[in-house]
Amino acid sequence: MDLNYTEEELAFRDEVRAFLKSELPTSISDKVKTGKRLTKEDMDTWHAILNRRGWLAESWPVEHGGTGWNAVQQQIFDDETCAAGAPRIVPFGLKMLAPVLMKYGSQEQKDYYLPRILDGSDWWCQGYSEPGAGSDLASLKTKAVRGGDHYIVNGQKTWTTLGQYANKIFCLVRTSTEGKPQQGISFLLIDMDTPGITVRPIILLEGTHEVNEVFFDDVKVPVENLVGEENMGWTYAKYLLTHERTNIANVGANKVSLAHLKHIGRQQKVRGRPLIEDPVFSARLAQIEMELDAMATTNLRLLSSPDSVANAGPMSSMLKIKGTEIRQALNDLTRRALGPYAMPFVSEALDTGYNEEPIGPGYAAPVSQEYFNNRKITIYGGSNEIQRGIITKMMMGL
Amino acid sequence: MDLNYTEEELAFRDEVRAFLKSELPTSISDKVKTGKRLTKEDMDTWHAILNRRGWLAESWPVEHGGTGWNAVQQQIFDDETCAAGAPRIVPFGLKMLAPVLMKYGSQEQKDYYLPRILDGSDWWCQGYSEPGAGSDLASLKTKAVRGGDHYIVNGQKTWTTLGQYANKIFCLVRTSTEGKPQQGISFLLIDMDTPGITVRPIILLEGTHEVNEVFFDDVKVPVENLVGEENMGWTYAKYLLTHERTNIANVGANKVSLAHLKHIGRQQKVRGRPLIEDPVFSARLAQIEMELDAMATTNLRLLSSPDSVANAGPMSSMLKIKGTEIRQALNDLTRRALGPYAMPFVSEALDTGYNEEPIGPGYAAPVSQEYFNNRKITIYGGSNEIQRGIITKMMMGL
Amino acid sequence: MDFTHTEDRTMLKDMVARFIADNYPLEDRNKAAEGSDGFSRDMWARFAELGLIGALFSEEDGGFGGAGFDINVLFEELGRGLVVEPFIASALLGGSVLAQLGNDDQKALITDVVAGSTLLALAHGEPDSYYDLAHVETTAMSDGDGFVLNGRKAVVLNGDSADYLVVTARAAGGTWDEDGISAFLVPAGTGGVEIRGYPTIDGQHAAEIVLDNVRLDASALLGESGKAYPAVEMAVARANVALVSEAIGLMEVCRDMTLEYLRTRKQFGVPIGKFQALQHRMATVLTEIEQARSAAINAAGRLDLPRAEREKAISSAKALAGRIGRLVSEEAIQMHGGIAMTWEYGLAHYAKRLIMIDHQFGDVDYHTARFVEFSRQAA
Amino acid sequence: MDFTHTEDRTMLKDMVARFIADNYPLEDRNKAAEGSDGFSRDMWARFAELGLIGALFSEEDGGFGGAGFDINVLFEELGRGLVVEPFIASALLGGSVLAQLGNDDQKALITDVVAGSTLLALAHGEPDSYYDLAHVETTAMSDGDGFVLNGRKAVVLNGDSADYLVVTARAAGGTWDEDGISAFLVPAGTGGVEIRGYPTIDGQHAAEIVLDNVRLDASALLGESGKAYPAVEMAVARANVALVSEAIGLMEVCRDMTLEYLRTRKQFGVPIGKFQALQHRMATVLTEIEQARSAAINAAGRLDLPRAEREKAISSAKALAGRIGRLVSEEAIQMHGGIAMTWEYGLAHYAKRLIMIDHQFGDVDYHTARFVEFSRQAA
Repeated sequence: MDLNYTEEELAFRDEVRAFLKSELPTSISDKVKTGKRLTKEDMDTWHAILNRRGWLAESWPVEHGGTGWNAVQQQIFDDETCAAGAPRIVPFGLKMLAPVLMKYGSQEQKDYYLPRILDGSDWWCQGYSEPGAGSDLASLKTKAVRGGDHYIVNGQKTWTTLGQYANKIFCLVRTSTEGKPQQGISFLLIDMDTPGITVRPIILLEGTHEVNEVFFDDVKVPVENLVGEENMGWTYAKYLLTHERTNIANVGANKVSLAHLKHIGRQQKVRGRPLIEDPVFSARLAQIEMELDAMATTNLRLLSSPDSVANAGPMSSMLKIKGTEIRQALNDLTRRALGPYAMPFVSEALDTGYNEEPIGPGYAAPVSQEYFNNRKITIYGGSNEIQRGIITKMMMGL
Repeated sequence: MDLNYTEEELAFRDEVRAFLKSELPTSISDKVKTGKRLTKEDMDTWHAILNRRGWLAESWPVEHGGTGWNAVQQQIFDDETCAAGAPRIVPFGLKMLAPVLMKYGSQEQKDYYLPRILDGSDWWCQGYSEPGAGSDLASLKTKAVRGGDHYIVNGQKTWTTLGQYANKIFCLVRTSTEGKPQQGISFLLIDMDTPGITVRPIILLEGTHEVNEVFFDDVKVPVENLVGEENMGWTYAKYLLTHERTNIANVGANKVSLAHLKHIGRQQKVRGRPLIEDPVFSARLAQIEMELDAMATTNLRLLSSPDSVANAGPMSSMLKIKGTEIRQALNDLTRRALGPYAMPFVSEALDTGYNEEPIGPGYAAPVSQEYFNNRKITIYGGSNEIQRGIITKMMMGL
Repeated sequence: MDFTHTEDRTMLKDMVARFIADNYPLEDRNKAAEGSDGFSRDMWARFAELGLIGALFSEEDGGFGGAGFDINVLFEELGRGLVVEPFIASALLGGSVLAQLGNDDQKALITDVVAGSTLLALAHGEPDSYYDLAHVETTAMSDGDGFVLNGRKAVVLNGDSADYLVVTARAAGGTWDEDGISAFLVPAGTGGVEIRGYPTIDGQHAAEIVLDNVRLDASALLGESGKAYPAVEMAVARANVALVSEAIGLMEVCRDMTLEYLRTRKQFGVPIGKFQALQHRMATVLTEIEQARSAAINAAGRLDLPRAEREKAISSAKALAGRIGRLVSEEAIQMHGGIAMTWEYGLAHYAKRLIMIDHQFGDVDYHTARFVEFSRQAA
Repeated sequence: MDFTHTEDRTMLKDMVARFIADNYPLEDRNKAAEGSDGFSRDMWARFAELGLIGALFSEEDGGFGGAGFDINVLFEELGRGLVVEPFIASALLGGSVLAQLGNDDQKALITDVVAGSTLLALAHGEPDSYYDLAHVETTAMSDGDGFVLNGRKAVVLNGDSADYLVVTARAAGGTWDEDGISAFLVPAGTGGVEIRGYPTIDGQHAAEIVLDNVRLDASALLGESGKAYPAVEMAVARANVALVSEAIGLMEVCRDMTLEYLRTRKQFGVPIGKFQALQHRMATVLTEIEQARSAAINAAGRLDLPRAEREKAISSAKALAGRIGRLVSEEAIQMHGGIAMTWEYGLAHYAKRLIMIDHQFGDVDYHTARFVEFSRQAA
């Protein structure tokens, strides 16, 4: 064991820093740092910059255009990009669909789709959840009926994040009603331009448009868009759920969130003294920092472990739980650090081009809406309840 | 609504105080206040003093020799006796068996047993739990087979508190194996002197003898010792569980425990200043005090409520949960207030007649063992898990 | 001691509950909240007609209630309805200070406040005051017979729709002294008063107010110069009783929606309420709501006790409402899952208000520390 | 960075695990704990033979290990075995101070310590010091060539069986100054040293020590006069790495016993592990244990970093071990139910030790505050 960076790791860190300094547009990083909303163009721009440098697909194997980085390098990259204010890379194509295609896709699918994910030709969104099938994915009802060389898809997906920007969607659809509900599910790739698809926005509790409903009305999908075998989609979806381990804990983002909270704690004054010197506040802050420091090591332990596949299920569930709980604790304490200025909410203040004087301190505007918005992180991606079930079942063998 | 005591209530409080001042032996209250162990004689003495004054059966109706006090009077009595260091009255006869006898017992049983409970002729213990039936009482296996004018009882009870002092035990026994497990249970009164009964001590984690196993080997019990109807014992036991509401939250004892913790907090010094002035400690203490203050009102709300029977189930479960959680929080913080002096454990120091110099401050000796011993309070009397189940089932109607 | 409400209060409660159930659907509330005032003036007039504003003033001040339990009973129902009209700003904050400090001429205004035709707001908190009630940097300088006010006031509840602002300013003493704070009755249109209104995340309205050489007559002063703090503290105590009671109403709605969802929503073929993990968490939620309710009762019932006892009860109730409000809203959202995250479903509006109550007049930690402070004074 | 253990340490771990599994049943442990020393001298000799004491000293000090991860690996296994022999008192507390401050003559003793034939204890904490390491009121007055010690030492781990006490005393400075503390090597039988040994609730032994005009030669002084604090702090840091690692072993046993119980104990006709409420709570326990493990790794791996970084990692690990140790032991007991409350079942002995670790060298709150303090220094 050695917790210190090697010379090579330090050199890599310097390389990442230099890259970020020269290539990350401040117009983008300023927005990220001040909690403003990014446009689609902002996200596309950063995607392209990373791709140009070959640093987009950090967790892909080299043969597909990945970086081939080890766990420590990935963590360094995550730390540095987060600290510099780089946008989060939209994960649906790169981190969710791609691993499935690499393991279960046909050669044609790999050859066609993987490069398009890298070069940004395709913006993928995810068609898993349905109104009646959230954490209980197996009960999904969207149907695909085979007819000659195509499927006819009918049904509805929901919680489709950034679906308004996507030109492609990967879907779990029901191709058979026989056997257990997990059987009979297939994994389909669908063009969003296909006739019969309608996207409707869902407005979230703070008034933002981030997720969508997607309706399928006799949508014709070529059979070559089936991934793997028919009725085996559950296996592929589960593979992703239990084996997608890269940065599930969001260590870098949590570190930035902590640093930001400390900054706010130094600015906010209580009876003329910085809030961060208040013993109860500082204790709460320290508790989160200690948890985060431990979680960062848990994350690296998991990613570096040779027997990681065996542990991937419970360990990545633990990291999902802990990472989201830490983030929510940070959001909560940040909200509380603001005092009465947590209340004002001028939504336009978060959009590009808003130039009026802020209400209260400049860092206040996005805080409460982030607190509310991030209630989602313990719900989506397999709710924390689902993760707890996975952990005990695997550890207890019941 | 009025949260202030009336003149009459204040007069009653003074009366209780005067009684305690003149009648409660300091040899007993000193032990209670310093956390020493009480002997059987101590408990008998106090029982007799209360009975002489007519204040033993606070929750009994007047016609059976109870006080007829209303909820506020009961709470005043509880507060004052606890504050004065009076021992807890052993509840098995007075508070557990007596209500069942009053509601379901025969006239003969009432006439015979109730006076003997009051005058201390009988020390009752409880025979509910079995090695395979704790929270899941319905699965109990101790059998009573009818033969002429008696039952023959075989089986084993466990967790029999203070069974070593008892001359009587009330038992749930299986008289039929037909129907649901809840059916076929009967409620029997058994003399501990009956041949075939063996009592074996269970030593608890801090080394004390407080509970027992009771073995029944062909024990002959007259049929007139059956309470109510055969196979209806579950109803009687449940009646007790959901309707015994007097002081389920242990408000008075919790108040004393809080006061004691404050006393310790003022004595303990951290860098020369009283621990109670430490902001984090004082916040923890305040949190408990605020919870306790709210719970005391919840308790009086429940006891004063005219529609109390409808709410008795969920509300008394809530009070059981909250009362035990507050007590455990007090025990935990008290343990922590001691610092390193929470570690020494000279068990003899808690017995009558120990005269050596204490290790560390005089209040230290019983603290850690009380913390560990009181882990039981969330387990027994229907574990807090069972209580949570009761609450949701009643509130959700599922 | 007595733990039942008087008949009058029970009738008030039932009447308000019925009126809100019949006339205050969530869609209308949200529409009103998004309007320019942040509430409906029409609805305000109807509330006034029903006597709900008067219920918050004592008879001698021109109302017919005003006790702690009047506030308690009324605000539980306002909470259930997620009512956005300015009861707290006009009647409890501005109104309480006016009623305590005003002379007969000034108090004449209360009739219009009770009638709903005049709105008050309390401009007290400042950009740097956090939750500290004694922190006042705004200055009141004597100027001939009158005064000149300079300073800034922050997050003034309904400050953008008030006809009169009750403004506090320091006549003497240091930034954190209780002594030396004066209160003034200031018509909103007074020269030098700049009001910037804005929405809050829970659908209320508030304002930042700049006081730039605001010249006032001597008649604007409320009570004695420099002696306004006790009245402000009492007004805030009354507002806190309202907030913790409102929180109970909000929690009850969150609870009921969640119980209903658990009963009806199916997953893996059974109602999710059958899942024991959710059952046990729901039991905790239900238990804690009863704790918050008892703390609110304690605060309402101790409003007339001496200061330390009163403020301990207030801080206790507000700390519990903060902690439990967060628990209830977060658990309600989590147990619902995604649907609770949407604007449309409704739950979130209750949750947002519940969380934001923690930011009005002090959060859990502030009130826990304050409880400790007053415990020392009481000891 | 590298997250795998060296082959040597993996071998050490396996060897200790095997030895304890074969030779250290709980009944024997409890019997030893109840004996007059609170541990088995025979077992101590066997541990010494296996090289386990030497594993805690560096090669230059006469051992063959001594790094943070040596402590980490060894104590996880000692924790699993609930070992009561005086590794911490003799090797890590007394031994570390001696190794850091002793001259060659004094350090010669380490050979006997490693061989198990000599026992050390660190008499540092005092009746009023709580967890504050710099709080030393015991005085060391110069007396000709030597010194005279007066004062009291509290809860000295294994102080009643030590052959030599490493005693700290103040040569200069005020009660809470780090500077001015000296350390002395004092044979247990020295005149004026009164030792009162007693059991602790977790089956250890400790002692209250009175120093009444204890006269020492100049040769008893360890290192420079008044400069012992850094060595004490480092020794305690090493002891804390041991404690948090031991806690991991203890938690693993609590976890395994509980998982096994959940699998096999039936209620309402099914294994109680099928109850979702218990499953979810168990998942939390398992998750938190991994947090504690990572924090222990961080502490072990940062033992050689500059002071502020080292102490932050130590406090972080100790705070987490305190919080999580309590969670694990309380949940293990609660999920077992009554059986866990008994002496006989065994679980409680692990739980008692786990809780008492919070009382050695600082609990959750102490270390949280200390983390804040060193964060400020590091910033």
